Amino acid sequence: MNNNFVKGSWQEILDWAQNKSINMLHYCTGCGAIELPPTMTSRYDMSRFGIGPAATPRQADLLLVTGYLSTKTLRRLIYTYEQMQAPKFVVGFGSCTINGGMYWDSYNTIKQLDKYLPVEMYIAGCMPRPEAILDGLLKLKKMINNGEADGYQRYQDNLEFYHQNQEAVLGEVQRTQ
Amino acid sequence: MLTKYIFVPAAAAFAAYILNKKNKKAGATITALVSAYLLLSLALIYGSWELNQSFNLSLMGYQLEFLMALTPLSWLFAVLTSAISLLIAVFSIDSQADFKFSSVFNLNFLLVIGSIMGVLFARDFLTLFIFWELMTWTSFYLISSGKKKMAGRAAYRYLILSAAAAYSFLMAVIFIFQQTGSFAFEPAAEFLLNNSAPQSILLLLAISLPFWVKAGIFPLHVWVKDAHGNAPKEFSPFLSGMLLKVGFYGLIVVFHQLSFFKIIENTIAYRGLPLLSYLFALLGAVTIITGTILAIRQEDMKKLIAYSSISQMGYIIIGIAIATPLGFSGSMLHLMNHLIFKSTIFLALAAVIYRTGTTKMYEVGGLIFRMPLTFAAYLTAIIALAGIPPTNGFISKWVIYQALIEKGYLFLALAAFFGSIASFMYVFKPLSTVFLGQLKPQHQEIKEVPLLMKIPMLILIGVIVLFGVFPGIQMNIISQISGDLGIETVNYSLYSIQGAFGAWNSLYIFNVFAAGFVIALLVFGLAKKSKLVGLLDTYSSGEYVTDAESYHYAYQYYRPFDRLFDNLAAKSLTGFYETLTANLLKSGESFRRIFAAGRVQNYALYSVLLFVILAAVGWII
Amino acid sequence: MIDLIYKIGHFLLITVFATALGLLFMGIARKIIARIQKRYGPPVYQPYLDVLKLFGKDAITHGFIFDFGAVMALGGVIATLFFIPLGSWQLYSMEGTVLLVIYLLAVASLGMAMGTVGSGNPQASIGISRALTQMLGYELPFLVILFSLIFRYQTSSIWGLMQAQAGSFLNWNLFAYPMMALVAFVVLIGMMGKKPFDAMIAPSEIGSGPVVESGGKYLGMLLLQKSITIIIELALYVNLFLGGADNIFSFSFKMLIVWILATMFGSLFPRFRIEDGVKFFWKWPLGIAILQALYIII
Amino acid sequence: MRNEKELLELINVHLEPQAVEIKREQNVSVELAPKNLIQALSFLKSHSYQHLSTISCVDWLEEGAFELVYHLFSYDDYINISLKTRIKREPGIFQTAKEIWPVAEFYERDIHEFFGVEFKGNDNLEEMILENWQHLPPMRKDFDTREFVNDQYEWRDYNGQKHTD
Repeated sequence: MNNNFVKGSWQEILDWAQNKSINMLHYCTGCGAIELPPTMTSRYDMSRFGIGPAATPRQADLLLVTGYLSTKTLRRLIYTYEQMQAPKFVVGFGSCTINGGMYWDSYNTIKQLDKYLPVEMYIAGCMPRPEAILDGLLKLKKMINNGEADGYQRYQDNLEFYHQNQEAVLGEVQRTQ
Repeated sequence: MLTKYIFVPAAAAFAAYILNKKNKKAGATITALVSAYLLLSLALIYGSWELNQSFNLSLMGYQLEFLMALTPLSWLFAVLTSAISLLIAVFSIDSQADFKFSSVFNLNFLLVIGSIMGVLFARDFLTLFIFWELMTWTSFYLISSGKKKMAGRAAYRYLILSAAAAYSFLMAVIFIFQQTGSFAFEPAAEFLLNNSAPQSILLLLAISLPFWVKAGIFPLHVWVKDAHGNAPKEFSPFLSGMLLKVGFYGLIVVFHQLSFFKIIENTIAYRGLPLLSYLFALLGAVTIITGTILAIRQEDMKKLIAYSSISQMGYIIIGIAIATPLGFSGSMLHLMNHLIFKSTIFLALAAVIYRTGTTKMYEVGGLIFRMPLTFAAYLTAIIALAGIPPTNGFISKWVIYQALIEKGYLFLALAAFFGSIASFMYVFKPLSTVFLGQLKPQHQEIKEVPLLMKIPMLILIGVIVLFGVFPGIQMNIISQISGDLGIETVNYSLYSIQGAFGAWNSLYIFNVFAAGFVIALLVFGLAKKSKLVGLLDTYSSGEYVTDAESYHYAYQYYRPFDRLFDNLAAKSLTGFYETLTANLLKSGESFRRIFAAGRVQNYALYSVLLFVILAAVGWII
Repeated sequence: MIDLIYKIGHFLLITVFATALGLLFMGIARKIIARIQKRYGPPVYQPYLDVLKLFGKDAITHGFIFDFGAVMALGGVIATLFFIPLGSWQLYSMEGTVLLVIYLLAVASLGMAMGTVGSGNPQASIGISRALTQMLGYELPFLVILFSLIFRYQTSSIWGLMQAQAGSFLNWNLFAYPMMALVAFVVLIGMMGKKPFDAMIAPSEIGSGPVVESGGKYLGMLLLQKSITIIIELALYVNLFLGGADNIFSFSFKMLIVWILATMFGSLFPRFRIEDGVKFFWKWPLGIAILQALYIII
Repeated sequence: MRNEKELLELINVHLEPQAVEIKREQNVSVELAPKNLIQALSFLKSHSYQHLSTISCVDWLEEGAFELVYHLFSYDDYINISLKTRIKREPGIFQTAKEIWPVAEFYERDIHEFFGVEFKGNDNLEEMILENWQHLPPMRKDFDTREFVNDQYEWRDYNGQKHTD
């Protein structure tokens, strides 16, 4: 029996289970959080895709960053991300996380989330409507199923890069022990 | 020779006092050796129930006879006393290194052991009274030699209760002596049986008062909490484990050997139980409930366990009062088991106090990673206390439940259920706040206790599990006691007990437990290995926590529950009891003038009356 | 030897069956709640996927007590399971007295409480303090009910209580003592931590309470523990009030009915504050239970 | 219960104002010299203006001054007063109002953080909202936000086309 084959197929099964069951931690930083209740409740009902809310980072697979991030919030976001357990995914929400959005010239709002955390995908819009959110999350499911959502591995591999960027805007960063 | 059980500790007491002045460890070592000797020689006389001894003394024309004898009941209590004092003495060899009064402690401790032996072997009232008073006073000195000063009011309360009870005892005994010309138990029992029932009942109630006080039954439990809160940490296990139980010894003697139950047999009954017995059982039920509610409120670990002792005493008195074979066996089992697990708890807490120097639960936390064995001892003991199988605590509670359901005593059962479920709450509080949670920065360097303090805890853990699997060992001596007292015995084997509705079989339980845990372990072991992180790396809504002190949930752990009983607790804390006692004492002078010319039996009556009044106003503290 | 292998096989079979059934029930409950809220809801097999995913994830531990707590929680419920008659399936259920089962369930609760508080997260402690308080609320009426049942049928074994209701369905305690069955139903909802009585796991106040620090396999094990606990509690109810069953299929069906009713009942209510929940239990269920018990013993 | 006119009379008599103005109903603006301000605050507090809503700050870069505005309110008169005073931009030091209203400590801390004004007597002027801020206080007019942002953050690269302004 080929050991790698077994490992590979087992990983595929886990990926499949992961794509069918995603618990998201919505980090409600900006206005985007208000788009989530309709997405979760009866109008759009994201639970039919196996996506549901999680109460704490320990139980979550998906970190939704729902809006602009001030540097102060970014520090907490990084801490929260590090408390999550692999496999874990980050999705940026709205134009603020992509390029700063309407806060493009604010002195304390970061402009590109993917420089600080390994973002799997962005959902564009200001704010994205529930349809867009669902569309984005379905794409994320596909990515997970195909094993393409490997943000947590990228984070491990490029730890230096991410830490450098984080420390450039935050100074000293407290990390999990 | 039964006198040696009294005089060896007494003689050793003074030796310990003198030697301990030279070497701090000598006193406890002597206590340990004496207890070991007592334990060994008691083991040797097991079964020789015909042993007895008597002295004659001529005093002022009266021929006084001091009688001593060995019964299964007194043998059991003597063994328990010497065993627990052995463990405590071994524990305190190390733990008393910095204790200022260790000489006095060992002197008094050995005297207490000796006087308890005297109480247990006494077969006449005079001997009983002498040793009882000796025990009360020496234990009082022991309690007040704690590091904290015993509050004036608490001491006052204890003395009032003990002295009043002792007087009532003495009056009743002298009355009986006038009638029979003897202090011995048998003639007294015969006299009481043939006397008019109300008078006999009154006399026996007067005689039993000191035992009620010692057992800490509601409403006479007011001294227990303060005594525990102030006693030296090494004495608390003995106080709660043994000293309270001596009260039950006295009660059993009064109920069975002085034929109290025979006298009230034909009075008005409720569901086949004489009303007076039912009243006693109800007192036990109230004791359970008040002790439990107040235990949940405590912030001081010793006081919490003290209140828990009060509530567990309720179970024992219920079992003794309903006096069915199951009830009696259950309460004797519970008496033994309570001694075992409560001593374990107190020893574990004593170890914590030894290392941290505080009894407040919110001042410590997270000690499990520093004192794992102490934690294991505490955990095993609380599993037993909460009555969770497969430990000894469950068996005794199970037997008591069976006894209560068998007769359909709904309200007694309700109190028993309440105490049992609520005991989860109060035993979990120290577990969670002292041993689990965040470790305080000032306790980072704490180490596990020394070997000599570990050994007693280890032995007790073993005993809890042993009796949990083989209750037959305990049932063996209990059935002899029941036989001796004329109660039917319960069917049992080494690992099973026959209840009223089905049997308890600890072997099956143990097997099944093993199977369940193996499956769970397999699930755990086959899954991915987990990564160890620190206690401060917890979900804190994204904020980085550095201050362990404020990140520990300990103070007012059950606030929502306490809110339900705030009114009740506030009422009890008003000092109502003290003011009324003081007023009674003031008017005592005028009382004396009016009633002093009365007959002896009137005195007994007054004592009882005083006690009824005290009981009525003695709303829980 | 054969006997031992047979026994071990039986142990494993019952465990796997109860776990699978419990997870299925959880999936059904999610579907029902979704339909009540006019949602489509996750697929019925969603809990299986959740468990599979959780065991595939990484996990953190806060020390040996955290591990021990999870093992004790799962081991405790598995041990309890063997004492419950599941239809005709019974391993040690002859020995399983009701009181024993109630106290055995406490082993699991204690394990879970110990492990989660051992994580050092104060939110876990708050959740546990609430859970224990609520337990005092619902256990009291339940024990009074057991008192009356044992006194009425003069046996404390679950098997015996089940046999006592044999014959016509009119002998079921549900019809013989409907008030008692109603009280037990409310208690059942409290036991399972369903809606009016779920203050201890309040996700948005205290971060899901006891399980706040559990991720990965720890959460997976607690999910398994939860599923088996559901089966135990439902089986207890079916055995005590619906006359049990003589085969596992009709037994499962009866459990399903009770579960669906409890889920629907639970999805209608907001949440009790913790002391109000206790007050409620001591007022109505306990009061009715005491009246019923008095009726039976007199 | 005074009306606006009576209030201004009271202020004119007791407080040496540089300018007074009734902005609109229930809203009065008073300008004072810095040295009179603390005294004026305690005077108004003793005349029912017990509520300090907030302290705000305006940076007049060309005039080289910080304007501090103390917003007071009276629950008897139902009138808002804005007490304004201008202090020199360099070195930008003023007295604390902490003794009169303890809450002023927080407002002053905030102003210190965002404008760099020192308040003598207030010993709690640590960072409150920003974290690890090493540059000019960000609300000062001479703080060039655009330049800072260009410096601190990178613009996203859209297929080689940098985002420019």
